[in-house]
Amino acid sequence: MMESILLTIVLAPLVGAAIAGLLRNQIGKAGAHWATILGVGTSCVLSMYILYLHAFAGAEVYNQSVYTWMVSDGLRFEVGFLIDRLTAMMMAVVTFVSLMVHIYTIGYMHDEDGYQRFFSYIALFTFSMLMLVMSNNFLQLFFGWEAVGLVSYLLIGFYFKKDTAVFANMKAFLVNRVGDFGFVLGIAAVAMYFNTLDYAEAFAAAPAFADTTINIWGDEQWSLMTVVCILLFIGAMGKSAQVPLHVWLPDSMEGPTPISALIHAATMVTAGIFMVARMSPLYEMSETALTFVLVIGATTAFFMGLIGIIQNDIKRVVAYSTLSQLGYMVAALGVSAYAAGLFHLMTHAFFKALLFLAAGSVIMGMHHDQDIRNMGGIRKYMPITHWTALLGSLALIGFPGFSGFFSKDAIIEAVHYSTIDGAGYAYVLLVAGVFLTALYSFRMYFLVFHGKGPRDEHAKDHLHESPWVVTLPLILLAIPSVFIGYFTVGDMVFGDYFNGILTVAPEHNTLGQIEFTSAWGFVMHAVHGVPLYLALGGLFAAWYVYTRKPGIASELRTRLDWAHFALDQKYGFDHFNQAVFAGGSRLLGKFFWNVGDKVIIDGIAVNGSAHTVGWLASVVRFIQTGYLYHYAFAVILGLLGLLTWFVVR
Amino acid sequence: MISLSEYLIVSALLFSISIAGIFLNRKNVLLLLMCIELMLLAVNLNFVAFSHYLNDLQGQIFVFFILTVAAAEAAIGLAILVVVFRTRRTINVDELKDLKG
Amino acid sequence: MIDWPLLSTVVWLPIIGGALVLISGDKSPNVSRWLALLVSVLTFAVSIPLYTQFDSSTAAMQFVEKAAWVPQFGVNYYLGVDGISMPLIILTTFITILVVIAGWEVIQFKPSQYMAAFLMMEGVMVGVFAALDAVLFYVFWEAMLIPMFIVIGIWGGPRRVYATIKFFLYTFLGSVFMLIALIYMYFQSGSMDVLAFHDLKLNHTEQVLIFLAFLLAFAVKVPMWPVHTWLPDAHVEAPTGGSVILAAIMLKIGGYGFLRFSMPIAPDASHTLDWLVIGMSLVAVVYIGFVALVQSDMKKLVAYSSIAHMGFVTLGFFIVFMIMANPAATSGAELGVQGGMVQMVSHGFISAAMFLSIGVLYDRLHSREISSYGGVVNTMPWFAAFMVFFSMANAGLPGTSGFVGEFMVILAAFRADFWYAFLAATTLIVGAAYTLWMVKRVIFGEIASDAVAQLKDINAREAFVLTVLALAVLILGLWPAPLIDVMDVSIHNLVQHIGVSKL
Amino acid sequence: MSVEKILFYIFSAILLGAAVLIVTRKNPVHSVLWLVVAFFNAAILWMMLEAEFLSIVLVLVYVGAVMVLFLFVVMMLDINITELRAGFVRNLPVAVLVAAVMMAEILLVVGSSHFGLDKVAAPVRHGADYNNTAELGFALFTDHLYAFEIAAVILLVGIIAAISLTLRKRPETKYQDPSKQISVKSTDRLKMVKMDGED
Repeated sequence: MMESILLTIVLAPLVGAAIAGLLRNQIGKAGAHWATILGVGTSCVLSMYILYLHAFAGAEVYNQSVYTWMVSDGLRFEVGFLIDRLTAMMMAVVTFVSLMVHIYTIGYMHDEDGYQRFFSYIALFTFSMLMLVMSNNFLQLFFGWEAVGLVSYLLIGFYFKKDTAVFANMKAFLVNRVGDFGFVLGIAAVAMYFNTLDYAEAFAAAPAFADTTINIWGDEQWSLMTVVCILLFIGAMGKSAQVPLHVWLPDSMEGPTPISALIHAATMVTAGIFMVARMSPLYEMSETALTFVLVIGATTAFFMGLIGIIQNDIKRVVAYSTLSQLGYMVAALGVSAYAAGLFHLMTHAFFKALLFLAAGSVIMGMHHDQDIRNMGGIRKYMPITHWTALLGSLALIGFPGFSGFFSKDAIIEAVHYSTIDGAGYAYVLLVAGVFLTALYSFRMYFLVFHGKGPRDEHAKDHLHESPWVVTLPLILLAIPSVFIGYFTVGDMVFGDYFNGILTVAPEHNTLGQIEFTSAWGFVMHAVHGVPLYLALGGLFAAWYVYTRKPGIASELRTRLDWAHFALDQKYGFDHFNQAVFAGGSRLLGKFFWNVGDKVIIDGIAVNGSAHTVGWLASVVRFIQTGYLYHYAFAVILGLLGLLTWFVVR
Repeated sequence: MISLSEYLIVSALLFSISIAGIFLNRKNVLLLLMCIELMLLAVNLNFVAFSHYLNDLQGQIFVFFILTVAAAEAAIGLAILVVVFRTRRTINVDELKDLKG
Repeated sequence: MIDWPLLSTVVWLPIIGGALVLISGDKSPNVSRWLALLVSVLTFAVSIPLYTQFDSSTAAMQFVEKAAWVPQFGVNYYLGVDGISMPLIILTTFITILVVIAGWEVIQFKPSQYMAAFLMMEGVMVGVFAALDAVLFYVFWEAMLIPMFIVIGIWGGPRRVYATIKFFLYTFLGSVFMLIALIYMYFQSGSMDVLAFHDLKLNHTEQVLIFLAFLLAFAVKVPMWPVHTWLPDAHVEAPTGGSVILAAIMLKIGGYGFLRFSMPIAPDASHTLDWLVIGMSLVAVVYIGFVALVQSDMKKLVAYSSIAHMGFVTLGFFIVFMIMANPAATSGAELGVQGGMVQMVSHGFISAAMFLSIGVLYDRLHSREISSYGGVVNTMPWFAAFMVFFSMANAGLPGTSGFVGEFMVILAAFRADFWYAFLAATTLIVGAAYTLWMVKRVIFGEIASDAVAQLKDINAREAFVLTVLALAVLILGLWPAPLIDVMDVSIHNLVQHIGVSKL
Repeated sequence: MSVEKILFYIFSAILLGAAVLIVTRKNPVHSVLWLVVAFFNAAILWMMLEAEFLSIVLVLVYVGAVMVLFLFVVMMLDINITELRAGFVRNLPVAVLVAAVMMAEILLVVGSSHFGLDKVAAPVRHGADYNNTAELGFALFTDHLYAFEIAAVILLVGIIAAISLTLRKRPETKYQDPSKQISVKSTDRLKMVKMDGED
């Protein structure tokens, strides 16, 4: 029974995707969206049921394999499901956001070519993401991991005629591959030492290796757990876009907005956070790895937020905000506040999807003009979009009571209490990040929705609220964005929702040190803390600078030209990668090919030996004079030589 | 009594003379052919001498076959010579260098 | 039914069929085409029982046929298969059907001879895989070159003469040394039985020399760096069908040779020299990956990617010794060998598909230059879907067969040494880079030229071929267990065998 | 010194003298004639070695046939002798040197120290009833039959090759064709032509 429910959850979107993709000409546009929405809807409903079973009805953890992929040398490769509360939460979030995006897409992609293709892709994505989160082993995790990468690749390159889109999708795939490179090595390490790919078995085997060291370079001994965890985390860095593997995410905004919401904000990019949380029994055994995670996360959270301030593309602002928020989640993992990280993952999924979809709605209104400097005063024309966007922004900046507040505050508090190396650094950056978050969010909000009307007078004529298929998902997403934090923070972060799933070593238990009585109490407590005032300060600063005194912004830019340059160039990561990695690889390839293959192997070794034979022949040719007596002399001299040898010997 | 070595010395002298002949008459194919005949004669003499002194008929059999082949060789060689002369009006070896590589 | 000489049928049916096709002549090309298709399908059908009646619980040779051939020298007509050769035989018979279909209308010049060449090649290649007698093996091994030589030489591109001679001399150079090794072992063992060679006691020097002789033969065939340069030239000049067979089957014969000859006959030498082969494999993976990145010719690019992928095969095979020597690795020696085998089968499908895809484009535009294309997806959406799918498989995406072998080999390599796995895993990045960069430039973007704008999407015949291959790639990727099960016992036995020193 | 030995020295001297003359004569006709002399003397030496059959064969086949062939060819061809003699003197030192070295080395091997009478005793003379021809024939037709047949084939090939090489058709020569002559019919000879009468 359970197995068939789970299989239905996974396969329904796949069937939808297959129908929409393979029969696209037969079923038409409506057929495509009905097929996929039906598939994803089924998944969503069943996922909610699973969530209900686990969260409220106290269902047992389900951990069984569906079929054996293969068995090689005693190592079992299986495909199976592990359903516990963590999985149930992820399934619910994924299918819910996916469903919203499906509905939204009907409106957004209405006039576009490749309508069926788009639905096929996003349904396929839902399938892949479900495979990822429901997996009970590393193999299937990796399958899902790469499959979402594939769909992401296809969707970023959805507008395949645009060179930037095609470039961005390749970049995204390759940067993710760099992460997967580490991930696969991590899996290899797990397979080697634990001799299993199954989560439960691996976690059970892990403690025996707590003190194992391995030799990687020279005589330096590394803790096995540190190596495994860092390798796995490199995978997470790729997928969850952490510095320095973050470069693909801003470019991925070349894809249509609905997938930016679904893949590049709500679900796929959080796969890394999910994975690390899932692997908490391993991470708890290596403080070095946790420090690594924490520093990377905090760095991403602050420095990516900084770039968000100067972006003018509405989607890129949200994208950098996503990067920054992912940094928060990763930082939470670093201080062993897995629950807080996952909680932020969930709330972020709702409000960031909401923000993206709202941005998409604005973009539709602006006829695909994405520059926020051209916008303004849109609140009059698109009230529902405006209000939902405002709610989403408030949630994002952590305005007390909104869902983002609970999750972000919990993270900051946890970092505050943490004692591992790098916690101080991380705390400063994360707190400063709160100000940045408020600043860039409300800079965008004020520039888009307030102020004088759009720069282009002509735009006003066609600015109007989006159809209901667009606004309905906005409203449905706004509800959890506002309320879900308040209702679930107690159980998920401070309660026992994740008991038995997340492992936290006693000395790392930062969440346990936070005083928590009730959600309301948590809100009250925040009044005494710095972050709230920083958020409000950021909000106020944005209001003042972008609505009252627009001159300040340009003034600041000229004053801090060097800083603006650094931010505008995104700290030079792209240039560096392009020049060193892309250029370097091509250079290396050219070198290997022209020098190694063409000159040394083909030129010297292969054709060289042929030429040597030819040269020898041309030398020997001189001896072949064609004169009979020369040959006769040669014979006689040879005879003489032989005779001499015979006599002398 | 005549010793075996005396026959062999005669044969060696004959052989050396024909070699000198090849050097001396290197332009005349006809003479070259004759020198080869002379060399074969020297070799045959050796065979016959050994056959006699070792009391083994095999040597003479060998000579028999050498004579056969030498006769055939002389016939074909002369035939070729005639053809060459017919086409080139000369048997000067210096001008017969189509074998040059 | 048991006594029916199944293997002989699979070997000789296509050869005789090829002769019939040849006789049918070019007066009515359709007759020879249909006849060729019939023969290839029949051969495939005959080869199916090899799988269905295969007993995967034993490592012994099955479907054995033995008859005296040249009894004076102990040479027998001796055929048999185990779990290592059987999948490769079925791969051969399977791919040949697709090649026949793929060459249907494309080959207008002497179609009957073209089809006949491929059918005969099929029979001979099956013979290579099935032969258990060294002389028989060698005869098939060399005979295989002839049809390929003809195919490239007659239906090839402008530089075909250079390519064929290079191809022929390269392979010949290697196989001559193999012949010497075989003859040497004949004098040592008194028979030409390959299985007897396995148990032949040889001292270390003998083993090293024999190993090097085999290495030269098989490394050229695989091909391994640095004896790989014949492959890109041969691929570029070969017609599509030739490329497909070359990449899908012929390269596998080198890998098969390592498993059947080098490793079991000279285990100690293999152990001593495994660093050499592993080094060459890793160079192939990394170096060749970078070389593939800068190719401007699609076929050359895929050819280089073949070399890189075959590097995984040899890496998987020879990593075994390091794993057995590594005290930290408790098991997993078979993982590498099985990974190499899976990689061979999978590469058979994927490289065939890649070359067929390029063939589809080439048939339309008569150019293999990447720069001649761009925006193909606009005019050929179905083709683009296939191309992207196969490219992803080439880049080792999980769920496709390309992933299985690479994953297993990386897992195994990690057990030997972290850095082996590290270098091997770079293929995840480099492999994706060269494949996707090609896809980006060929498939995506605006329509690049008028010629591209005129392109017609794939017809039913091409769609059929590509669909069959796509299904094969998917099935193997989603459920490799059947393949692994078949070879499991044989490989287990092999690893046991090479683990025991012959000294 | 026995008579036998005296004869041996005489004939050997003539043989070698003839050989020297062969290679030094200006006129090839003379060379051939001296070659005949050399062969005759060699035949006598063979006779002394009790190889009577071969001795006769040498005279009959070589002197009788091959040398005559040489003579024919030499006389038939219109050879420019002076041109062919060019470089004779220049080559003389080299020729003598090579020949001398060769001779010295052979003599080292075949000298009396290795093949003297004390090493290889002279065999007993065969009696009057010994038939060299019969012995040779017996050996040829039993043990060496196969080689004998091959020799026959080689001779045949030699004949055919020599003929086919030298055979040529001269376009100006008129030939008869007997078969055509026989099969001719009267109608082929006579042709009736109808002509208009003159007015």
